[in-house]
Amino acid sequence: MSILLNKETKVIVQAITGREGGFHARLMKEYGTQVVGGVTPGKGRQTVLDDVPVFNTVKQAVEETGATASCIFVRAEHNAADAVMEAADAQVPLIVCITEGIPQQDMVKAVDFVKQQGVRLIGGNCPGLITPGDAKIGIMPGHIHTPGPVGIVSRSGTLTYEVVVNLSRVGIGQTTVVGIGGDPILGTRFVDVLPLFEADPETKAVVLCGEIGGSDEEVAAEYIKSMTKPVVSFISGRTAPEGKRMGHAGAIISGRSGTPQAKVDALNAAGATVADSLADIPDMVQKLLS
Amino acid sequence: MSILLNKETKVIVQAITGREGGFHARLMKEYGTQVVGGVTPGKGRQTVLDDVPVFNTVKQAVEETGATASCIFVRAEHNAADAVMEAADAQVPLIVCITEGIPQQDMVKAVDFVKQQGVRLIGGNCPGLITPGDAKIGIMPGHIHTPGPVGIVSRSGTLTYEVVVNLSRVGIGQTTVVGIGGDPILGTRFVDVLPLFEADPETKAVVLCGEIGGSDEEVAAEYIKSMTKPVVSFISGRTAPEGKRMGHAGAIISGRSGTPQAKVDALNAAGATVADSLADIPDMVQKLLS
Amino acid sequence: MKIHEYQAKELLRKYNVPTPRGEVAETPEQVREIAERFGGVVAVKAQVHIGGRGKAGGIKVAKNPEEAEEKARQILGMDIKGFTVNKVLVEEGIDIKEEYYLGVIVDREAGRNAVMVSSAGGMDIEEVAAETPEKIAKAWAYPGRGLLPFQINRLIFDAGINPAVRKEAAQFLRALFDCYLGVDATLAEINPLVVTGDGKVIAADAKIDIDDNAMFRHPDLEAYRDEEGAENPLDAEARRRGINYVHLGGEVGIIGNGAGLVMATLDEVKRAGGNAANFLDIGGGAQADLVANSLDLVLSDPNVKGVVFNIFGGITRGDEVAKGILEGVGRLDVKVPIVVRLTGTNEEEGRAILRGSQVIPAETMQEAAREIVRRSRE
Amino acid sequence: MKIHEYQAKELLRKYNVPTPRGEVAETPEQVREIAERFGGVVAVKAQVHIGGRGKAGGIKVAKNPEEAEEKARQILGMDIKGFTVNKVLVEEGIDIKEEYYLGVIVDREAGRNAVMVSSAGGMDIEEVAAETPEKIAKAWAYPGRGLLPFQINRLIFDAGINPAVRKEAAQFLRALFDCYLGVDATLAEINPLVVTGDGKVIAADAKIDIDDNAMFRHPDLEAYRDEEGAENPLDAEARRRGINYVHLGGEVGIIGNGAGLVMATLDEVKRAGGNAANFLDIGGGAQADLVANSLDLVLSDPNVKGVVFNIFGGITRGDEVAKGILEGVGRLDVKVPIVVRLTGTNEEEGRAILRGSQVIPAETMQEAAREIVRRSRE
Repeated sequence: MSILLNKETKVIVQAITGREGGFHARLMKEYGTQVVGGVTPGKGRQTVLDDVPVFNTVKQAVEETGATASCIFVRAEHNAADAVMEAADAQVPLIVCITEGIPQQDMVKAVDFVKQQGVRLIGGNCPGLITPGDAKIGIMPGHIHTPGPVGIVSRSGTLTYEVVVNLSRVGIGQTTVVGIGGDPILGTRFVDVLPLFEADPETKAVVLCGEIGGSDEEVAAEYIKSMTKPVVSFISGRTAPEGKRMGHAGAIISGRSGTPQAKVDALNAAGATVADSLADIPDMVQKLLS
Repeated sequence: MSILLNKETKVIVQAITGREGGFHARLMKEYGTQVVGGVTPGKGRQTVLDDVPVFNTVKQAVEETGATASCIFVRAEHNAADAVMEAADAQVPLIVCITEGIPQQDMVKAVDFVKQQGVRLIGGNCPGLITPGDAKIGIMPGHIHTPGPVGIVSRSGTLTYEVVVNLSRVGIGQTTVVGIGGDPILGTRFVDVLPLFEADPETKAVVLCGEIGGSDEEVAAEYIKSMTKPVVSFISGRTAPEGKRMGHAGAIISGRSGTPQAKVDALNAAGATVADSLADIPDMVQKLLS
Repeated sequence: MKIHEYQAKELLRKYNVPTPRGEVAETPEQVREIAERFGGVVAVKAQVHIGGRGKAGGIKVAKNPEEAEEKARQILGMDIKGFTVNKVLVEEGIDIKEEYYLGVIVDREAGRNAVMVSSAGGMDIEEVAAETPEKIAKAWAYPGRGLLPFQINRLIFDAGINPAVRKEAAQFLRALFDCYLGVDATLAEINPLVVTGDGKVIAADAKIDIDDNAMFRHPDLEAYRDEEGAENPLDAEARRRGINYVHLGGEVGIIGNGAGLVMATLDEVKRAGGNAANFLDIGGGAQADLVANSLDLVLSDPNVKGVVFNIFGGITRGDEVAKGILEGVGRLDVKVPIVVRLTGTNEEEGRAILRGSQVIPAETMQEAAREIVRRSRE
Repeated sequence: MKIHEYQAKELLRKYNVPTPRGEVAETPEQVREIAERFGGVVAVKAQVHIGGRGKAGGIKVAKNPEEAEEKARQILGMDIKGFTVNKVLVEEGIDIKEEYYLGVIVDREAGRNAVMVSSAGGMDIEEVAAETPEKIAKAWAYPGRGLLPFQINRLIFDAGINPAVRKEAAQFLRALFDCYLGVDATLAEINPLVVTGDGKVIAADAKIDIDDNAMFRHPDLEAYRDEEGAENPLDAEARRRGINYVHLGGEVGIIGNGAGLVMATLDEVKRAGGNAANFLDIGGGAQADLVANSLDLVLSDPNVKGVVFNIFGGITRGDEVAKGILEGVGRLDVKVPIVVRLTGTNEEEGRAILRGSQVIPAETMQEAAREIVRRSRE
């Protein structure tokens, strides 16, 4: 078992004929993901990556391939938010938006639209998700992951890879690793993913990687109180000075909420062990698993 | 029993300080309806009709009175659609919009909004609804109604009164009479009301009053096929020439759908007896009840 | 409110929807002058509030100004299905390469605005809808959000619009939809939507209906109202007086309150063997003055041999209606029978007012219908 | 992107949001000239990208042009929390009767735009939010539909805005929200929102942040970018070069890929006893050139005593980063230690490239942090 994604998931790639889209579609396919089609308006009827058909619209792609997920590489200036809404309108159950730099107001509209359509959006500006050994949707390096009992959910890309490598190195594998992205407006938040891990029988422990800015970690902590499974957490940017922008738009400390200490306190209070250093995570997880 | 409305329903009146709103709020109160408050922006803290408090906003009115329904008399030019959305935003479960002449594009937005908020809108441009002997929300003359076993749903106001009078005259009373209104864009359609009558144990038969234009009667006929309770129907405007506008914006015969014959055929095929004349309805209902 | 093609195109231009260069004219001489200025081929198009102009000979192409004047002479004053042609639109000839159909309407059932695009342009779209519905691409705009870019894209691909003009077609669709919402239209039809030889996407014809209920937001559009070409002068007169009247051409005048009730009265008159002269709804809460005015209007129809009132008092008060009837009867020298069926609020007071007058009372609407049909034949 | 008050007010005026008459000046003489033209009382306000100007003495009222010039002389060139005042806004005095707070922000948790209105205007709103939250009326705009009329109405009633100016306040709110959306703002704050003695509702102060990600839609707003007043010239330089850099002032330069990873590296450096000189994220898929450029930028900080690279190859390839490091090291005459931790995609190739150079390899980020802190102290 796993969450959200497995071998059966049929994935289409929006902007598959672009540089990024094509490159990662190939890597996904090589990892074992069922990449059943691509979408690029105006390039319908082409075939890429040997046998992957390209369609002009998501609707057509879904009708012809039975896709159950979409991975979006459409550039922000090319209206990535519209691409998200197109997938939602076509009732694609799982939409993963890799695109970074989407204007916040576009995301406000897209996230609301996705909710209305009753489908799930992960991202934007996220690395995607992977069920090690089964399939991946996104841009994470597949080879560092190992199948195993730990669910990981994270706001940061490379930071997650670091956690995964450290876990894999000591022989602790992952059920599913979900990168929710670091933007202020997101389709899926910690609190949306945690219940899935809680319900997944194969997941025995969860690692939550947060960072400064926003209050998603505090909201997650509320939910963690009710969880039966152990959670290890890490907050990145704890030494960053207030009010400094750190790349992720989310990483702004504004006012009273979002301070790293508030997050650490909330997580500790909820019983989620907080690691001071990334290096400590494997040991902490190992202890909780045994 | 009854549907939608009973003695417990707590009603606020939007635009209660207006001529129409005030007049009908009084009539509703006299009929026995719990009129618990009114809303007119800028006239908060006044009291009207002896003991009915006026509020500036629907939200405040709901918070202070526990209202479960709202009756809207706000004029179209004063943004009646916004008044509908205000009630929906305040989570009023039943919104009855009496206002006529609301622009269609305003209603497109308002009806969609109401659905998103998960509440019910009846109208616009409707007479409202009445549970005889219990309560009424709207502008129908209360005294012509009698409690009894027949549910009535209608697109037309005065036509409904005619049906009610004819039924009451021969001693056939009504559970609830719902005037859904005659506009093209409506909050509630025949097919939304019929299941309520079907589920109401006291309702033994249903009268459906349609008219030319649109295809709501055809859609209703589909549902009637599955109903266990007998339905008598009537279509007004059967002799009206094609393409003539008959006051109700809905009453335009356009293209293939909406012709009176199509409606009659669909209703007949669904087993809903179609009355040729309003005068025939009481006999037909009597037969079905016995 | 129906508006003319030339008016619709004026609106379209305001929203940057490409249209052919054109000017409106009321005389053949004006048409010649316009054609001279345009140079080359022009189309002369009758401006009437009815479909099927083309088949009726209301649209003609002219190769030069002389021919344009001649064609205008044929079209101006022409009768198209009861509508007199008072104006023509003179348009520059366009180089038609492809024709499409484009329509935006309020879809009652969906409660949304529907956009339809089809490669079967220039044809009768209802026939296409009935026989080859797969040839019509459809999208429903999301309320508040409008027509989203991906929907426009999909419409273009699904309708099989020439990929070479995809960008132009998308701009056209966006602009048209903006216009549709901007002017509170309930219908906007471009048939045909033309792709020209040089790759332009342009509205060759245009039909726009404006929502009467939204006219309070568009006082400027009041100037577009043109009752002159209407089927019957009584319709125009009713509009001026603010009365909800539809001319139907029979001999029994019908006045009532509530559209459904009036329509049912029409049906009863028909069942009794008569023909309705009109539909007239005095609405809710009518005052005596409106009632008198309505009677006045109905009686100004020379075909009318009798008038039936069917009033169910609710907000409308029976005594007010009765007063209005007497006022109307007093004002005019009424020679035809008037049957009144009055019930509901203040029915007693109303009947008392009418007692002793020339007005014939009836108990039910069926009785009223039979009575007026019988008496109007006498 | 932060913009100045005078720029924010320019945008507000475009959207018909009432603001006081004002002009920007860079010299005391210009201030005097503006004050002469305005006549009467003026306010001279420092234009810097930092809050708390008022308390710092950056806002002064002058009764006449001479006084205005004098005040300007005090303010121009002043240092406010590390920001130098290069410009002042000169504004006509306004007759303040009431003060309110008005703020629009992107609410991350709700995923919507939140509007806040409070009668506690002119005060520190965060204090109000913490101590008397009931004094702040809030509404969340519906995505796609915007701020609905009833929401504006409710905000006004709930915030207790003077009923006499309800209409003006509603217009203000609507216009401000339109501006907020129109310029792709992530924050718009009017504090105080002023009701004047003659019943006008006017933006006495204005703060607007523009979404950097949306700048491609607003090329005209690029002109508003003002790095001159920024805390550190390196931040401005980074912006010009398109590098995601934040100056932090310590002695250890930090370069990595991915914001979360770079922040974690900051934390590790701190844990090892060092202080970060900067945050620098080369992002995903960086080429050698960007890496060299980044190193160049970090080394141009005279405080930097050592640089640590923390690279986790994913899209970013280890060999590209290694090439970039060598290129940078080759271009400059690097005197400080450089520790590189390189893993992930093409890590072997990357390490091979660095072998034999002055660069010090590290296995883990913890090791890298310890190593650079130790070496930068030598």
